Amino acid sequence: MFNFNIDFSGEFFAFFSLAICAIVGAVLAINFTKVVHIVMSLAFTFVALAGLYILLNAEFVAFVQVLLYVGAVTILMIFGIMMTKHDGEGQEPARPLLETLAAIGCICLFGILFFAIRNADFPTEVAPLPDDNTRAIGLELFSRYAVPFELISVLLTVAFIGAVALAKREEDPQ
Amino acid sequence: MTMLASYLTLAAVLFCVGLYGVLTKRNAIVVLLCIELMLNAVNLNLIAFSKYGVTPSLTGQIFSLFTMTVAAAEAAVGMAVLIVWYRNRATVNVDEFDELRG
Amino acid sequence: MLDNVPILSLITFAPLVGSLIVLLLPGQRSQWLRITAIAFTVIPLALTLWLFAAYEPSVGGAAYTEHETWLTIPLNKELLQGFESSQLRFDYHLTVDGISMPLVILTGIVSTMAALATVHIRKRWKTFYVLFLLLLTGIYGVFLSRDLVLFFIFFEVTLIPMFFLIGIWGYYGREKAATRFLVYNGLGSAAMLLSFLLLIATLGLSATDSQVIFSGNYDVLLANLTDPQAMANLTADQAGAAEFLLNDNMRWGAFVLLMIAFGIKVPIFPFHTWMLRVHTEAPPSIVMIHSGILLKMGVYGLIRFGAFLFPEQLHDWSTIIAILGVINILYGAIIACVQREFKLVLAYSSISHMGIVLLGIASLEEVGLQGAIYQSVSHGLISALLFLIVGSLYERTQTTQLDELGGLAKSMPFMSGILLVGGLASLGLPGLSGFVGEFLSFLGLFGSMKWITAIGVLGVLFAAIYVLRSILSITYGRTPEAFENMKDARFIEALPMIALAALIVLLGVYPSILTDLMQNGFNGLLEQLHTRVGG
Amino acid sequence: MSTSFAEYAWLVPVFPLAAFAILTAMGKGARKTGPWIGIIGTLASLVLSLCIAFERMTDNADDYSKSIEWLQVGSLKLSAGFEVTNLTSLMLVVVTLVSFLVNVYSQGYMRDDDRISTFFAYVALFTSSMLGLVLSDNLLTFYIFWELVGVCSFLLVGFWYHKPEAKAAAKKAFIVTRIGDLGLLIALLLLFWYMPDHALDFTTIHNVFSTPGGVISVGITTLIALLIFVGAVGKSGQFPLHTWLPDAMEGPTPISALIHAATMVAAGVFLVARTFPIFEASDAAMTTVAVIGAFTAIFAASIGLAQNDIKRILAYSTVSQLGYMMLALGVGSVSAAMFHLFTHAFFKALLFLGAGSVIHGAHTQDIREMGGLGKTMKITAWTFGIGALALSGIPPFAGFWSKDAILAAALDKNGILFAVGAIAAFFTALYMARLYFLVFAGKPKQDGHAHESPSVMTVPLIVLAILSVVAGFVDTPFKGWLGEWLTGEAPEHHGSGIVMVVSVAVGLLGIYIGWLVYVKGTVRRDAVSSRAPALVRTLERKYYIDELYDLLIVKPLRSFGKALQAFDDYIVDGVVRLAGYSTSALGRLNSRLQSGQVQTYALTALIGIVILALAIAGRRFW
Amino acid sequence: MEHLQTLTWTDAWYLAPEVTLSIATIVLALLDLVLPRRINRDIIGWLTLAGLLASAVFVVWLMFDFKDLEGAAQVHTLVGGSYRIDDFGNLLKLVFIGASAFIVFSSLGTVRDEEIPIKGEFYYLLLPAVLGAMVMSSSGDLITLFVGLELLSITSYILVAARKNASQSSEAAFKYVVTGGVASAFILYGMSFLYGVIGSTNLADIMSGMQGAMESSEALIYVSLFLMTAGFAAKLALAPFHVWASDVYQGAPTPVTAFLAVVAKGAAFAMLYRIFFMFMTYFTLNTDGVMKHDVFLALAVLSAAAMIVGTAGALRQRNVKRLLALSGVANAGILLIPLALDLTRLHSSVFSEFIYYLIAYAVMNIGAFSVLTIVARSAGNETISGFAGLYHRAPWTAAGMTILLCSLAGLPVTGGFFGKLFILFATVQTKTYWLAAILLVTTVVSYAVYFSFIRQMYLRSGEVDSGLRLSWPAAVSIWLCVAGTLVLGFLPKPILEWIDKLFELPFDMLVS
Repeated sequence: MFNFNIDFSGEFFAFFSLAICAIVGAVLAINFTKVVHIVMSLAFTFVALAGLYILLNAEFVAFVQVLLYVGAVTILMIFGIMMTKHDGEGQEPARPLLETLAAIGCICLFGILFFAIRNADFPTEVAPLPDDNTRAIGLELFSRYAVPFELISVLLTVAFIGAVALAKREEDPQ
Repeated sequence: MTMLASYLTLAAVLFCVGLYGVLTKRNAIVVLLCIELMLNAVNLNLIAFSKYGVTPSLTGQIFSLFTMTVAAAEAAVGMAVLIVWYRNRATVNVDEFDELRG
Repeated sequence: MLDNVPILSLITFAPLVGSLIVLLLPGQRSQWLRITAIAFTVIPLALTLWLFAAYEPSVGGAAYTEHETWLTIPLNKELLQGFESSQLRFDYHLTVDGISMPLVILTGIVSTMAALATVHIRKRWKTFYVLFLLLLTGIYGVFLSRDLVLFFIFFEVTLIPMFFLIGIWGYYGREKAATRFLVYNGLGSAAMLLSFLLLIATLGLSATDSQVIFSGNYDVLLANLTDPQAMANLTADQAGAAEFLLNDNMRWGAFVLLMIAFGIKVPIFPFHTWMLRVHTEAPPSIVMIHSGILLKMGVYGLIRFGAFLFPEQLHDWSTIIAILGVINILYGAIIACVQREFKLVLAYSSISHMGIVLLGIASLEEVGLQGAIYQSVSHGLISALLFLIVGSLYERTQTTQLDELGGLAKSMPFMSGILLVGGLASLGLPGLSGFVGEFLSFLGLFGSMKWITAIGVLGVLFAAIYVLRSILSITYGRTPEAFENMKDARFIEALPMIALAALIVLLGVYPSILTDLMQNGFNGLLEQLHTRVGG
Repeated sequence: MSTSFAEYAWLVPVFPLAAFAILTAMGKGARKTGPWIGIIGTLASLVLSLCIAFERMTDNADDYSKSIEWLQVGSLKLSAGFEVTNLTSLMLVVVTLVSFLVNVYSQGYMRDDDRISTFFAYVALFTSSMLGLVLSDNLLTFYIFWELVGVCSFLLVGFWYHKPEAKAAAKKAFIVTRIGDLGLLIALLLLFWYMPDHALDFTTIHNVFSTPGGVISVGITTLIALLIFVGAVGKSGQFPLHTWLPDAMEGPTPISALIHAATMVAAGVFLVARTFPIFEASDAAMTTVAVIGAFTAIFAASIGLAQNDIKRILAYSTVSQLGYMMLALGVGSVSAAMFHLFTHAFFKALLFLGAGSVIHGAHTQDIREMGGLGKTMKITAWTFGIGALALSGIPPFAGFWSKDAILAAALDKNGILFAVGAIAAFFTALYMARLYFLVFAGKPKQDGHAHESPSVMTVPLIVLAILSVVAGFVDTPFKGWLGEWLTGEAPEHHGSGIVMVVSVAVGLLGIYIGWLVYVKGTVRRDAVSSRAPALVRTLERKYYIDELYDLLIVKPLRSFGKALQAFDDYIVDGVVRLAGYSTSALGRLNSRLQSGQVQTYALTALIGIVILALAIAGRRFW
Repeated sequence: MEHLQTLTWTDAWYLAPEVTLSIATIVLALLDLVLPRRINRDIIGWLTLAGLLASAVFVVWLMFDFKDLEGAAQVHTLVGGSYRIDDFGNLLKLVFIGASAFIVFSSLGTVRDEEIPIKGEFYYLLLPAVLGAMVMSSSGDLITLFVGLELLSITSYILVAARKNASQSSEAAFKYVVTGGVASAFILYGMSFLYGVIGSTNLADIMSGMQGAMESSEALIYVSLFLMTAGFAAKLALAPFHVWASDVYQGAPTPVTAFLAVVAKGAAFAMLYRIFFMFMTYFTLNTDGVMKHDVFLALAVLSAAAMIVGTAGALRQRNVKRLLALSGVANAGILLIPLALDLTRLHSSVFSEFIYYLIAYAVMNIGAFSVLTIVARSAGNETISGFAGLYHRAPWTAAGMTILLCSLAGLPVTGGFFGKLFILFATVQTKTYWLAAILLVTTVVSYAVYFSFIRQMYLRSGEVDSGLRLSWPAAVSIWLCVAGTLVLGFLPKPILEWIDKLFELPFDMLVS
């Protein structure tokens, strides 16, 4: 079943290098112990993913990815790190049972996924996507996906209000 | 192996790595980040399908945009919660979240 | 005379009304509460006796039926083929016939006596009487209702008041006993419900042109059972008709579930341990109800649903049931012989006596079945009487340990005498009611299973042993000093004792008073059995 | 005669029942009037019984029976009724007469007892039940009264409830006889299902079993007969169920006379006589009855030799005499059995009442503590002597004739049975002589407290003594009519001279030896006990039967009960508890899982879904 | 671009309930900012209630509006099916709004400033949460469903953390964030595969494209279903995905716990039914293959596990909120049963079984939580012993609680009883006897759980002797819940007939 019938095209080469980056970033993140390192390596993965999106003709999404993840989420996390103390850093207590079981679970899950992916029978020809990626997305968003779009605005508002409400310090009642 | 399968496999790898991170990392912030990684894997899936799927469409990309937004909101709220907790307990280690148990 | 009076509903719900009235009375006036409660146990008793007087066995229960549609619940309409919709129908259906009649009367009598015996209750009268009356509604409902779901609901209704009555007014281990009671009986009810629903979904089927109706009405079930062809015709032209029908496996499943459900209530070995605790922990007046009536709900269920709905299965299993009966008899009796606590003696003796009932049921002969009912009624009266006395004794002596008691005949000759009467009735002395039930049950089974019956008869010997051993060690022997100056029964205590003892004698001397009631009760069953099993 | 007394026979048990009802209703208030109510009740019965009996003797009337439907179940009918035959009318007279005399006697004997009215109530109830038993026309009714007399016996044995011995004896009496009752009950069930039309009345039983090659197979017949006999064994104190009867002497002495000598214990004999056709239809059953009867006769008599309690000696004598009756039945002579029953009722009642009088006077029951009472208690001594002679079978007293009839019947059947009977007769004479000489002869051993009983007690003694003398003449080998009257067959008296000679000889020999030992002192009293102490001890301890039963039956049963109790507690209930515990263990496991570690939670979930997917989907792909 | 449908003003009418809630959220947020601190934030609570009721009025109005139209036009779909106004959604919306309204109402007057410093937010943030729940019950598109789910989830995270000064609250919230996030990721991952093999996120398209997808990549559909199952199981707290629930329920403020137990769970069910019922119907109508049975079986196993674990866990639990969480686990298992059963000719009343029990569950749970709030306050802790002697202190409240507990235990004659009865009847009709047996046995074991309260209330005497202070809204809502429970028990007929009349399986549930 492991018949990797790989067509070494240019796209594949690009994919392969970006994929390596993404995986390396992710795996490093898992192995690092210092939080900042972890954040940075994950940011690296996010960027690699943005590259993959471009490969997949999703330029707008790639742009948003960089903006949102590298720009917003990572920064948010770094703020978080700065606001909290990390005394115990670098000395993760060994939880061998948890880690072993987690590894087994994840590997099994991956096995199942991989098996299903290998078994799937995908069409080979690829229909072209609209050229003007951004515009097409915009049109769809405001027509067919208008309801979720509106909802997501509510969601963001709520998240914003909520985050503020939670994070702000209450003044002393007196 | 088609390109699609490669993308999907990559996404699966990232998803599982993210999951492993969620399960094992001690620092709460890292746990939140690993969730983001899982969501990113999903996004990769969606975008790959959007190009190579049965009926290629922009839907996948749009879906991933929603996902990202949601993920960001979730990260923000998660962070806020974490900060509140940190104020009370002065730690961000997940294994010290054990006041509620039994 | 009774044609236009919904007498069955009156009987069933009079206690409920009483319960509500008690709820509205001021809680400090214990006397008012007691009188009201007793009044509302007497009302159904009076109605029952009226019913008894007007009952004609030849008509069966047909004269006293109340039947209304209670609930119709729309089920499916989309995927049915050939019908537009289906619905689930539960009826409000009360009927009394020769089989339930004796038990209804028993309920009336024992509940009244138990209400009189509540003088021992020393706290929270109001709650007590509210629950007590609620319990009675459940019991009457069980014996009268002829819709499976209605029956189940009444059956469950008895559980909750019992939980409280044991749990609040019981002795030391009351909470555990109450919970054990609830869960154990709950499991029985669960098995019953599953079986009932299985029956409703298959046997309860009837149809109009456009609608399939799943009914819980006992009559519908019985009709479908006796005439399976009609049901087959009903579903013959429908695709997947087999889905509707009750196949053999389902039949057995439903039957076994019913056996378990009612077996727990009866209780059949090895499902009996819960009732030991109830016997020892519950307050005496409640044990009177429990041992006197509630156990009989199991017997009633076994006959009404086990024997009448599944005569073939029961016939196939009759040897097993008979063996279980014998196990009950001997197991209960032998253990009763070595108990040191009087209430446990009585508890195990109940197990033993219920074994005799099983023998009667296993016979599938009219004699045996009537014997089973007779034995139920008789045991109801006897155990009510014995626990009544236990209550009065405990109130005075503060113990029911056989080793600590003794010589009470000296200070309490009356109660000792009545206790002896009850004990003798319990060991099956002719001339008292216990004998008739035992004899008829043995007689019924002996025709088909001689050896098993003969072994079962041994129980009579052990009964003599445990009854005499325990009663003599209470009443005979030297009187401990502490008991020398105790007062005999007060009038209020003596009244129910005398009444119960008199009834026990009456039933022992003149059994026709009950058997005539049951005369036509089993015709249908036996006919069915003979046509289907072939003899 | 348009109506006969027999039609009113049902009234015979009703009188005492009414007396019982009145006495119960009056409660403790009837100390004075109570005895009279009892006496009047039994007197009425006695009168009516006598009328019935005389009517039957003179008219030779047909049996009269009448029954009502007691209970109908479907097509099966159970009836209750009464039947007057010669046999029953004889029994009616015996029962009512003894009962009446005992009532009279008790008025004196029980005078000082607090619960005298209760006593009379019980006696009345007993009399009523016993009469009901006698009158029953079918086996079910018979069984009902059979049990009732058992209960009355139990009540009266345990009358002095505060005495632990009385309590134990009452319990034993009831339970041991119940073993027999079980046999009867099963026999009843068997009969019900095997008899044509489920008939249980004695007439039909008689007809069915008398028909040769009848409808019921020999095996079943034997089984039924033996089961009935088990009932009789229990009630009549035959070996091996005899142990209760001597213990039952804990009851008041009049009760011993009435129930445990004259009437109730004879019910077993009466039962066998009543259902005799069943036994006749089975040789095995007959042999069993004869053997058990003979064995009991000699066995009990031998025990009687070594007892010291006056009432116990009489009790063993009763057992022994009942054995004679059974022997008679077993060898096929109903008339002899009933004749002995008849005479025995009088002289044994006499002996017991006499013993009661002795106890009343001497305040002890141990014969070794008595002596010389003959001087102070003349009437008692004389009447007791008559009774003893009757029992010993000395002519012309009643016992001689009836015992003679039995021995003759036995010899006719089997020499061994006869020999056993004769030896038993010797033992009987010996222990009676011992008893009589120790109690009435010799020097007084007490400080002259003994005094004669009041006339209310002695009059019954005299009446009974007269009866003990004359009763035997109703059926002598020379001129007898009782046998024919009872059985309706011509008397076949095998009364050979040998039997008479032997029986008189052993009787006299016994008395003579007794005289030698206990009066003359020629033979030392410990002559036997010093040479064979084991034998004597065995006799004193009644062959260790009680101990044996305790060891073989009671103890194992108790241990078995305890074991079952443990089984119930730890296995049956244990499974229930285990179910409860395992459910809560699952709950605890869940609590352990909720460790507070969110990552463990997620891990649990992950493992859960992986397992679910592998398990369910895996079925398809692998 | 000819296919582009856009949102019109007419469509906005149909969105009136949702729009109302959105506007109310914004307005109240602004109001909360503007209002001076000294003004009691209860006013926000009342206004929240008003917003909810207004929304409910619109829902009802829409339902009746449809009734005027004949036949199939009962369903209105917006912009190509991404949003659907049908009776499935409407009925569930009513349940969600009603439940939330009860929760808000009963917490008015019992929520204290020192406990929840962000009281204003606490009230009005319930509105977007309900909005999310409504969206989940009412959309025909995976994206919309997902956004609704996240709207509900994220709002819930905030609400759980509302007791800012209590570390328990934020701990619970963090646990909820982590499990909720992972669950969302799983659901999303499953959705992505579904999208991939069919090419659309629209449920109707998915239904029609299933045939082809099944042929080409059955395994992926499998994986997708299992990933979604896992995600939903975690959201619903089905065993063994339930472990978070106890912690979160315990840490959250009690009204929020009630909200999570009822509305969040109900909404997750709504979404699960929306997606999975489609599969079920598809499998039933088009295949008789293994996959159908596998999916049914997986759900049935989850349901059984939930019932067993929930009940057994609750048996040992002394903390009432944790106990109710575990009871919620068991009840989630029960609510899943209708879906897990075969869809056969005899059994297609999946929805009425589900919603009837959901209503009963909502009513009894909210009632129980309301009582708990008061009792816990008076006792000072949330353990079961706080109920000790309640009968002596507040007999009526104890009586009400008893009825609620009977309903939870499934004893007649209560809503819980009939709810379980119908579900049980369905299991019997489809001959899934093992599941019926588990349902029954766990129900009986749960007697022990719920009667342990009753034991405390009636059989023990408590340490506190003073009466119970009951704010009138709490009292009213408790008694409304009790009344509701009894009405559901005594009059199931009109309710079920109404549901039956409204609900048409092909239109309201199957997306076409």
